[in-house]
Amino acid sequence: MKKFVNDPAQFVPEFMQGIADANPDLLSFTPEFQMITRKSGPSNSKVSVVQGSGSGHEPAHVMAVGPGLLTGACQGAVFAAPPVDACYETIKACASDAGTLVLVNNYQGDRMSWDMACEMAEAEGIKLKQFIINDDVAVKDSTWTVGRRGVAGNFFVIKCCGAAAEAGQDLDAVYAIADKVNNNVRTMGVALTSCIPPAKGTPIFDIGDDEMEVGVGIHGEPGRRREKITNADAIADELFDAVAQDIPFNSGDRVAIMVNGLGGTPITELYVLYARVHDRAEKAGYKIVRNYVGEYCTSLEMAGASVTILRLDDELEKLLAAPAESAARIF
Amino acid sequence: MKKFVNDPAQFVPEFMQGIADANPDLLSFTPEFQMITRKSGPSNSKVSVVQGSGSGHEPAHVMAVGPGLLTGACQGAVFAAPPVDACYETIKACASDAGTLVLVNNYQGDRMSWDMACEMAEAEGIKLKQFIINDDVAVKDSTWTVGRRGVAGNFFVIKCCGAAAEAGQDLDAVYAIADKVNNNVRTMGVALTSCIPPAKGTPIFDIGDDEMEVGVGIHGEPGRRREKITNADAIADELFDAVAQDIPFNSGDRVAIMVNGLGGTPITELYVLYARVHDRAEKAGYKIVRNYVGEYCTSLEMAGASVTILRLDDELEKLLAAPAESAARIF
Amino acid sequence: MAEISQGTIEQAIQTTAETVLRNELYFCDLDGLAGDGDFGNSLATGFRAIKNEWDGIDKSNIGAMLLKISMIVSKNVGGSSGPIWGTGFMKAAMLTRGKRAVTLPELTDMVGAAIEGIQARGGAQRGDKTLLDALLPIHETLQKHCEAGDTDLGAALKDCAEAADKAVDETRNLVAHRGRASQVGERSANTPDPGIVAIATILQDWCKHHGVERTPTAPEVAKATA
Amino acid sequence: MAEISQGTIEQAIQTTAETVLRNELYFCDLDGLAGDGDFGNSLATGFRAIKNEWDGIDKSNIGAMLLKISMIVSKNVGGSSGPIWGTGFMKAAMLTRGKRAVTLPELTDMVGAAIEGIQARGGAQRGDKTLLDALLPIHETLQKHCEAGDTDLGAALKDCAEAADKAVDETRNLVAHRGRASQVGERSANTPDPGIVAIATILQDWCKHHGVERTPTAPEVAKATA
Ligand SMILES: Nc1ncnc2c1ncn2[C@@H]1O[C@H](COP(=O)(O)OP(=O)(O)O)[C@@H](O)[C@H]1O
Ligand SMILES: Nc1ncnc2c1ncn2[C@@H]1O[C@H](COP(=O)(O)OP(=O)(O)O)[C@@H](O)[C@H]1O
Ligand SMILES: [Mg+2]
Ligand SMILES: [Mg+2]
Ligand SMILES: [Mg+2]
Ligand SMILES: [Mg+2]
Repeated sequence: MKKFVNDPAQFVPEFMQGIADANPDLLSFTPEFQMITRKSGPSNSKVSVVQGSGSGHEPAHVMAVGPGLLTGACQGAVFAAPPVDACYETIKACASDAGTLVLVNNYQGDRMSWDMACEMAEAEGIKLKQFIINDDVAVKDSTWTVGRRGVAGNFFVIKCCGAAAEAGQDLDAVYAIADKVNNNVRTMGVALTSCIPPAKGTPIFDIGDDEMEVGVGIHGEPGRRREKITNADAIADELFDAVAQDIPFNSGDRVAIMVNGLGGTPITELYVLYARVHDRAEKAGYKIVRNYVGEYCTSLEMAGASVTILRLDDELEKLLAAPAESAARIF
Repeated sequence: MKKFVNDPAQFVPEFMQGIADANPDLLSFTPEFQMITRKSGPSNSKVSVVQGSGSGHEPAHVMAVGPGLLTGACQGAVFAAPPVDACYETIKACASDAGTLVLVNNYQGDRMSWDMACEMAEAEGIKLKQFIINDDVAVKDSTWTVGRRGVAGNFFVIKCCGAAAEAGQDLDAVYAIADKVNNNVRTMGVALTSCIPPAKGTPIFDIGDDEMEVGVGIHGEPGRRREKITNADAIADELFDAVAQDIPFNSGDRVAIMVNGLGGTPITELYVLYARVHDRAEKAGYKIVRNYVGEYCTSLEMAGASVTILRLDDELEKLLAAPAESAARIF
Repeated sequence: MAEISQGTIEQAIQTTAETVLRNELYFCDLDGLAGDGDFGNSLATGFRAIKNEWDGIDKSNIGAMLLKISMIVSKNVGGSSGPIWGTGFMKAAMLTRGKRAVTLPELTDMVGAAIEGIQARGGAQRGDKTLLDALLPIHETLQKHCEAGDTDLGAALKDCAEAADKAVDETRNLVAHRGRASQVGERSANTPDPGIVAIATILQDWCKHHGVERTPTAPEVAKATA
Repeated sequence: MAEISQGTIEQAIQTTAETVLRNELYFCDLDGLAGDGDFGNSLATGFRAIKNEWDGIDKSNIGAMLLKISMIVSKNVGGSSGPIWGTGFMKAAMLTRGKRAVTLPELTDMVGAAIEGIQARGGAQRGDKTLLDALLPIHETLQKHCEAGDTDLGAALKDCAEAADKAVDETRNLVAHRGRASQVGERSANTPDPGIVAIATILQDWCKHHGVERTPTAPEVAKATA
C-alpha cells in the first residue's frame, strides 16, 4: 500500500491531530468525537453551520471549519458516516441561540446519523434545521440509492451559508441560501483509477489500464458507464454537457465554475480540463464570475476530476466573495 | 496513461492557458515563450523577481506569479529547462529600473539557460542578479551532479524575496534575503511511486510495490537509498532527522515547517506526516511559528512528500506573513 | 417457560457480543464483497464497548438496560450500522421501560418496534437486501408462535434461526437497494448481505446457548458459527 | 581543396537538419534509456525551426549565418541541449564574422571555440559522458590534419567520423556525470550517450554527402544512418 500511514485504524484521528497541530489558533480538536470546531466557538448572535461525513474527502469537511465557513464538523472512519453521538456532540458544541443549520450530504449513513442526532438535539431544545445536499447528476432517478449524491457542490453550500451566517442572517435565511445554492449547482465526476482505503489495503474497484468510470461517486460508486479513456477535451466536454444540460444552464447566466481534483490528479491536468470547460462555458454564453481549480472534495488518492457549475445571482456572488479562513494555507 | 491530456506536446501550453483563463485579472500569458507575468507588469520602483524551470512541479513556478511573489516566470517542457530565449524574454518583460533578481534552482539545464539569458540581458543594460537555490539535503557532495538540487525550499525564497521586493527593498537587499533563506532552509523528500511525463507515457523509474525511494529528487532522480516502505512516523522521522541535522537546527530556533506533497499523495497523509514532524520539532525545542501542509513543489502525480524546515529571524518571519496573491484560490 | 427474564436477555446480549467479536474480520470480508468492508469493524467496535462497559450498565430493568446499549452503539458505531442498530435497541427499550421480564408476545412486539424504527430511519423495504430481510421473517415467525399460543422460547428461537438462515440464501442473488452495497449496483448480486448473515449467525448462537440443536444451512452462517 | 566555402557549410547544416529530423524518435529513445527521453524532440524542434526559417536567414557571411542559427536554437530548444548547441554555434559564429570561407585550421579553431564555450557553459570534462567526448577527439583529429598540412576536407571528415564513432563505444560503460542522465546514477552505465551518438551520426552523414565511403562501427550510428 503506497501510503503514509501508521496503524490504519488510527489514520483518521492522526490526520485530524495534524490539522489541529497545524492550526492552533484557528481550530479545536476533540478526539473523542473526531470533531473539529472553531477555536472561537459559536456565537449566540450568529447562526452556526455544521457538517460531518465519512473521512477521505478532505479538504471536505473538517478542513472547511473556520470563520466564514463551518462552525464545526465531525468525521467518521474513511468513507463511513460518523457515529450518531459524534454528530450530536458537534451540534451541541456549536449550538447557538440563533440556531444551527446542519448540512448533510445525501448518503444513507450520513442521513441516518444526522437524523438521529438532530432528533436528540431538538428533544433537548436546540434550535436547528437540516438541509440535504445532492448535486451529483451522474445517476439520474436511481432506483437503488437514496437519490442523487452530494459531492463537490457541497463546497458552495458551505461557503454561501457560512458567509450568510457570518453576516448575521437568521436561520430561515441561511437555510434558504442552502436551498438556493443546491437548486442551482450541479456536478459530475470521472475516475481514472480507484483509491485504496487504508484499513482495506486494496483498491475499492477494479478498472482497466485504459478505462475510466464516467459519473463516478466520491466513494468509488459506479456512475453512468465504464469506457476507454478519451482525451482531456472530450472528457471535459462530457462532464460539461452533463452538468450544463441538467438544470439546464442558459446563455447569459452568471456562473462560478469548479474543476475539482479527486486526490491523485496533479493541478496541471485540472487546468487542462479547466481551459476546455472555460471555453465551452464562454461559447455557451455564460458569464464566468468566479472559478475554482484544485481539490475541494476528494476520494483519497483517486486519479480523477469533477466539474461543478453554480448559477449565481447578486446575493450568491456576494457571499462567494466574502472573506473566510480555513486550515488550508497557500503562503 | 491515466491522465487528462490531449496532444502530449501541447500539455504545457494547454495547462498554462487554463491558468491564464482562470486568472484574467491577475496574470498575462505569452504563449510564444510559455511565460506568465503579473497583469500589472513590473514596477520601476520595485525589484522584480523572476524564475523559470521545467514544467511538472506546479504550483512552482508559474503559479507563484502574483503580487508579493514572482513578477514573472516561464516554463519549459515537462522536466526540461526553458529555452534560453524564454528566460531572456521573461527577464525583459519583468525588467525594472530597480533591478531584477533571477532565482534559479540548481539544475544543469536551468543554470545554463539562465546564465545565457542573464548574459544577454546584461549586455543590453538590464540590471540583474542571479541567485542559485539548493536546499535538498538528500545527496551530499555528489560527484555526479552539479551539486545540491533546488526543491521545495524554493517556495520560501520566492515568498521572502517577493515580499521584500514589494516592500521596496533594493536589489542587493532582496538578493541578501534570498541568500539568508537559502542558507537557513533544508529539504528532503521520499517517493512511493514514479510519475509519468505525458510525452513519455511510461514511468520515469521502476519501483517495487513495497518500496520507497528515500531522498528522491523532483524529477525522480535517485536519492540516498531504495528501501521497503516503513510506517508514516518512521518516514517522517527519517526526513526530519536528515533535514534537522544538516544545518543543524538547534533548540530554541524559531522555524517554519513545510510538509509538501509530490502530487499524488492526498492531503490527509501529509497531515499524518505533519503531526509527527510537529511533535519531533517541539521535542527538539524548536518554536514552530508557521507551517505549510499541501503542495508547493510537485513531480507530476508522484506519490510522495518532502519535509522542509526554515530557520526564521524577525525579518524572515515578517516577510512570510506579508500578504501575497497567486493563482491558487481556496474559496 | 411463560416469561423471558431480564437475565435471559442479558445473556443473549453477551452471546451476541461474542458472536460479533469472533466474526469481526469475517463480517468485514463479507461487506468487502459488495460494500466497503467496514461492517465487521463497525459492529465489533460497538459490542466491544458494550462488553467493556457491561458492569456499569444500568440493569434496574430491561428498558433502562437496552436504552444504555442503544446509547453505546450511537456513540461508537459509524456508517449505517450505528443508526440502524442504535434505533433497533432504542425502540425495543421504549416497550420495556420498567420491565424485569417479557412474554413471547411482548418480545414479538419488541422486534416489530425495532423493525418499524429501522424502516423509518433508513427507508428500506423487504427485498432491498438489508438485515430487514432477516428481521421481517423472524417477526412473522414469532407472530405465528404467539398465535399458536406457543410459549416455548427454544422452539421459537429454532424457527427464527431457520427463517434468518433461509433469508441469506433467498436474498443472495438480489441487487442491494439500500446502503453502501447499493452503490456498486449489479456488483452486489451473488454476494450475501453481511447484515443478514450477522442476524442469522446471532440467532444460531442463541440457539446453541439455549441447547437448541440445529445445523445452519447457509454456508456463511455455518462458517460464522464454526 | 584549400578552403571550405560558405556553401559547403550551408550544405552541412542542411544535412544536419535531415539527420536530426530523421532520428527524432530514435534519439528520444536513446535519451529515454538513462535520461528523460526528450533529446530527440529538443534537437528536432531546433533544426525544424532552422529548416523553416532557412530562406530568411542572413547569409551575407558565415558568422552572421551561424549567429542567426544560434539564436534560433536559443529560442526553440529547451533542456540542456538549447544552451549547449546554442553556445556551440555562437562561439563558431564569433570566429567567422564577415568571412565567406574558412581554412581547415580555421574550422579547427571553430570547433575548439565551440568546445570551450560548451565547457564554460556546462562545466563538463572529458569522460563525463557528454557530447564533449565526441567533440574533443574530433578537435584533436582536425589538429593532426592541420599539423600534417593536410588540406583534404574529405580525409579529415572521415577521420573525424571515425573518432566520434569510437567515442560512442568507448563511453558506453561510463556513468554520466553531467546533465539529466547523471541524475539516474549508476543506471546510466551500459547505455550510449545520445549526444555522442548524434554527433557521430551527423559526421557520418556529412561523409556520405561528400562522397566519402565509410561504414559506421557503433551499432547506434549504423542504425541512425541506415
Ligand atoms: N437502509 C437500511 N436499512 C436497514 N439495513 C441497512 C440499510 N442499509 C444498510 N443496511 C444493513 O447494514 C449493513 C451494512 O452496514 P455497514 O457496513 O455498517 O454500513 P455502510 O454501508 O454505511 O458501510 C448491510 O449489510 C445491510 O444489512
Ligand atoms: N554539461 C553538459 N555539457 C555538454 N553536454 C551535455 C551536458 N549535459 C548534457 N549534455 C549532453 O546533452 C545530452 C542530453 O540533452 P537533453 O536531453 O536536451 O538534456 P536534458 O538532460 O536537460 O534533458 C546528453 O546526451 C549529453 O550529451
Ligand atoms: Mg461504511
Ligand atoms: Mg530534459
Ligand atoms: Mg459497510
Ligand atoms: Mg534529455
